[in-house]
Amino acid sequence: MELQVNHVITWMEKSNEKIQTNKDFLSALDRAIGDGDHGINMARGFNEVVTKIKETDYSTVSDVLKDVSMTLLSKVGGASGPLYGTAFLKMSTSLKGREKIDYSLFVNAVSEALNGIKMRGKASTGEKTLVDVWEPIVEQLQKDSDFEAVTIETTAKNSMEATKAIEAKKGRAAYLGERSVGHLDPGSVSSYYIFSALSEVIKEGV
Amino acid sequence: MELQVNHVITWMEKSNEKIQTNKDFLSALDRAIGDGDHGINMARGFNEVVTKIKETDYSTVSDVLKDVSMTLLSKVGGASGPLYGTAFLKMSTSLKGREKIDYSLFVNAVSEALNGIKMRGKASTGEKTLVDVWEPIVEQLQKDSDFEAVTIETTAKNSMEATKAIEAKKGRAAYLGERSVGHLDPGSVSSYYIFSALSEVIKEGV
Amino acid sequence: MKKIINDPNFVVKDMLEGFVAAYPNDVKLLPNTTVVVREDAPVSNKVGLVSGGGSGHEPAHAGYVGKGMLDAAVAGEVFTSPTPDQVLEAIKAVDSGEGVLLIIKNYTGDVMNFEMAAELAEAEGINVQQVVVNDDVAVEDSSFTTGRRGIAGTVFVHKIVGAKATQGASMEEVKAVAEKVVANVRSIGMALTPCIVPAAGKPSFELKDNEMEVGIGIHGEPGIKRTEVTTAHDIATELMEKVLDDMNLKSGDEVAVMINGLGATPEMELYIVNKEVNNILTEKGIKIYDTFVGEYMTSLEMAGCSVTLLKVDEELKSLLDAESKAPAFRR
Amino acid sequence: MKKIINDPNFVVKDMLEGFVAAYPNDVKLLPNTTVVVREDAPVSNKVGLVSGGGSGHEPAHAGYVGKGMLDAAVAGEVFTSPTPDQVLEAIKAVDSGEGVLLIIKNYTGDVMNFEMAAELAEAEGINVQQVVVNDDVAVEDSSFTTGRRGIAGTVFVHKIVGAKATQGASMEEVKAVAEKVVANVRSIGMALTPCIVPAAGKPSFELKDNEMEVGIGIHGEPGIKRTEVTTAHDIATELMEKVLDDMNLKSGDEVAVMINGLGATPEMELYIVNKEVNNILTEKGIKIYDTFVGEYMTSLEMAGCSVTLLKVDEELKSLLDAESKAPAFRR
Ligand SMILES: Nc1ncnc2c1ncn2[C@@H]1O[C@H](COP(=O)(O)OP(=O)(O)O)[C@@H](O)[C@H]1O
Ligand SMILES: Nc1ncnc2c1ncn2[C@@H]1O[C@H](COP(=O)(O)OP(=O)(O)O)[C@@H](O)[C@H]1O
Ligand SMILES: [Mg+2]
Ligand SMILES: [Mg+2]
Ligand SMILES: [Mg+2]
Ligand SMILES: [Mg+2]
Repeated sequence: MELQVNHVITWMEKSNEKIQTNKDFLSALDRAIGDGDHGINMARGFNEVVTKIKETDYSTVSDVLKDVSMTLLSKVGGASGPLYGTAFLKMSTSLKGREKIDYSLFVNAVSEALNGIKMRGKASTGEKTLVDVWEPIVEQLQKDSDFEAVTIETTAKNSMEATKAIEAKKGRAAYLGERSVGHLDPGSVSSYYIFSALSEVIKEGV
Repeated sequence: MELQVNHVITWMEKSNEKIQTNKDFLSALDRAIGDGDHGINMARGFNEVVTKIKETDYSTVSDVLKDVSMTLLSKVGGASGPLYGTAFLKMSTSLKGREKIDYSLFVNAVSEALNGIKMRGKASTGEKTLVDVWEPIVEQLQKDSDFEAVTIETTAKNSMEATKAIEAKKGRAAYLGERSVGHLDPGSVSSYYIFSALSEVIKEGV
Repeated sequence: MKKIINDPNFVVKDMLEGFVAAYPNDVKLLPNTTVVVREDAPVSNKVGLVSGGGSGHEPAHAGYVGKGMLDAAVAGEVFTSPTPDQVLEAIKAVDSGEGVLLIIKNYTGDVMNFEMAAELAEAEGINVQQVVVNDDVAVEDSSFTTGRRGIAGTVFVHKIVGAKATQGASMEEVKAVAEKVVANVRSIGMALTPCIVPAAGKPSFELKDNEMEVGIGIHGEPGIKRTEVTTAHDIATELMEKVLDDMNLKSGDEVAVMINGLGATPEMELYIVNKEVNNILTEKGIKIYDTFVGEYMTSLEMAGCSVTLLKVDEELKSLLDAESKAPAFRR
Repeated sequence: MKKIINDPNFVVKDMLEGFVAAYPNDVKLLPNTTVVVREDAPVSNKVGLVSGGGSGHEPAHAGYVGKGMLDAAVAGEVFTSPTPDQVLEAIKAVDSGEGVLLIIKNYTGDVMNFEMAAELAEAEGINVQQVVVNDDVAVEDSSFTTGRRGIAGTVFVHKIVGAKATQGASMEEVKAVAEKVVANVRSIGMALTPCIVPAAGKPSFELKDNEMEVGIGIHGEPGIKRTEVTTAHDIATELMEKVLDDMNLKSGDEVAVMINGLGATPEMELYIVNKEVNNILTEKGIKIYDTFVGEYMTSLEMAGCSVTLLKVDEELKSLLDAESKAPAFRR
């Protein structure tokens, strides 16, 4: 099994669909403990991503991911823009020049993405940020030995739900302190959609 | 029958009571075709009038009326302040130095007040202003030969009610043009209270 | 009613105290009055300028007191014209012997109260002249009725007349330029939501969730019509049509533009309106000499805006550009 | 949602076009960006100053671009920090070779986006430094979390740092004075009503008819507590207590005061708050060097205000007094 250009494009399209569908939900989550724009930001960014990668011809996976990164960086803004932008940039860099991605390259790329997020956001696990989805995903990917639709979906979903119990220490929700407990982290929910989309791509056959 | 200092004081007290009771009603009328402050303005002014004349000793009716005038002028503001202020000032002037006022002096004083209102407001009958109460009152007073509680009350009431049908040509309601038709003129209603109070004073025995 | 106030009956007093506390070197409150005057009043060899009106239009009028603009502003109760005794105090405080010009917005109450004050001042030997501003094209201009209201265009009168007086012009010259501004300034407003007079405690009118009032007065007086809220483009087009219809401007003429917020409208929206107004004028070949966007003549927390055009010639341009130290109009 | 806008997705573009249309001789919009720069940028022999952030805080930040203040302001979407590519354009447009200082409000998004832009600019050989403003005492000051937000106090940073840079100071000196202002400025806000992000179409939070939120953020982030609306006196007392608790001022110290409206609050109410603040400071023997009352850092049409104190010394006083030609802060 290998990830190719068309898979990555489908991954982004599916991510976009989920984000557009749940735009208001993401904003509502952000209204509760942030500033209410996460759905708007992500929907604007991923809409541009899909437009961009559909109108471009790619020969390498890394080029697709580079455009995803640049588009998110320049269209999302807020906290999530640089974080997702950095994540996809790190993936692109670690896969530089590759047309097809085997599992170990893929795990390495996602792990680099996580490092990028943590570096950029100066956040670590347990601070109610999207790190709380990306870190468990990397750990799970490292345990598995090939693309597994189910474990990706389950891990992303569980860790996203687990953010509810966490007290925010980073990002806008941190201003709320204890009052952030009991609310899902919006960025973790959008990250869940992205991994859920990946899981579907895998299920459809990588 | 003669009007004396204590009668004028009671007249102002009764006027004030009616105005305070109907403060919100007057403002509501003014909200419909003006700026909604007529009740507030009149209530502020007459409250001060009563305070002022109660704490002062008077030997002449003209001095009471002078204080009424000055208080209204400096406390009411808006359109009604200078108009009522001028009305009472003209009465005071025409009764200068008098301790007791017989009917003909009284009619003359109210007629002077009307002239003052018309001069100050550059308004004439039928323009939906307080002239539309004061002018019929003066005409009625000139017809009667002594203080008549009933004709004063009836005339003031009828002419106040008749302002409903008039299209405003002066004051803030004039901006509305035809749309002012169907609404009572707030200033005519407050004038009605003042003449209704006068009627009660007469009834109680001048 | 949600307001950051103390006793609703003392908002004017509290506000004026807070106002002079903010600019103690520039303005002062005459003791026991609602009159704000320049610290250095009366200014010798200068015609004194007094304006004022009901409160609730902040920064009008006290915000326009200062070097280059007014010498005094008289504050009435909220939306209620000030009384003659207060106006008289202002006149006396700013007369340097050159006389005092009253700048009055055309409302029956304002006109009568200022006129009575003028009569009293004249009785004390002061030369008092007056100019009445009536820039609101939402109202039919008729000499048989009250005529047009004075709204945001009044601020241009303050600015330009202030500059003229500062140059040491005579009463005659100052009054002439005031009348010139009045003749060349036109405005119209619109509202999305009403405002609440503190002492009344309830909105002065009501608008449905999808309604706006075109031609609103700055005290919430009803306008020309009530329609569905449209886009900034359509709103600007409608307001400008009314103003331009009344002005007889030709391609090549120059105007100063004021986009005035009525109180609750975000500045973002005022700039969007300015974009549209700018486009309309540019298309017609009318040159924009200068633009003023912000809150100049408000109606408490009303949401909405007004658009003002002032046709300018060389004289008005140089007076508009002149220095002003008034807190709400620094140049 | 009642707003005077066109397409909710283009409010920022429309606003910026309307903004530069108002001040064509002073500022320009870099083509195809959301960056407003001084007409004469880059100014030679001057450290460039760039600030910015989400839109919806007008007149921040474009209103502070001009001689004596910022060289460029970068506008993000409403309440969303601008992106690195836009900030980079601003940096490149204002760098005269003396380097560029970024003035960033302390929000994760702003910090990250500006930092990425700085990295990109450094890669192009530009000396980029940054200062992060965190004046909001409503948030606990902890190095383990995001820390305090930057709110209205940022405007004092723009003013004072702008004056310093205008004097031709080096990057080191400019940055030092920026840090001095940050160290000496504290603010806190409160809201009576929420605001509505145009693209969202619904209020960012809800308050009951008798409720206010103390310590509100300028994007509607929840504050410290929600209580019944009290008087201006009690509100000012509570806000000042929080600010003073954090400042360690002694009798005889001097401060600059800013009473900032959040968008829908009538200026009348801001002056009433100023009266109360003035009384509190005077009672404590703290001298008020200067006072600024108005809308400086808003939250769309939120009703409410913030109070900012800046402790000033001789250097800060003279820089605060220096000339500014920025449209929203004329001195
Ligand atoms: N320092 C950080 N590290 C990692 N993720 C963060 C950090 N700060 C915020 N986030 C994520 O960003 C999300 C908010 O994104 P968004 O609402 O788009 O930006 P903003 O907070 O600027 O409005 C949060 O839910 C959180 O998951
Ligand atoms: N020119 C005028 N002549 C006579 N009465 C007038 C004139 N203009 C207004 N009025 C009266 O004043 C009343 C309004 O008073 P008020 O609401 O206190 O003042 P304002 O209109 O300044 O708010 C009107 O109802 C009308 O009766
Ligand atoms: Mg957000
Ligand atoms: Mg009225
Ligand atoms: Mg009134
Ligand atoms: Mg945001």
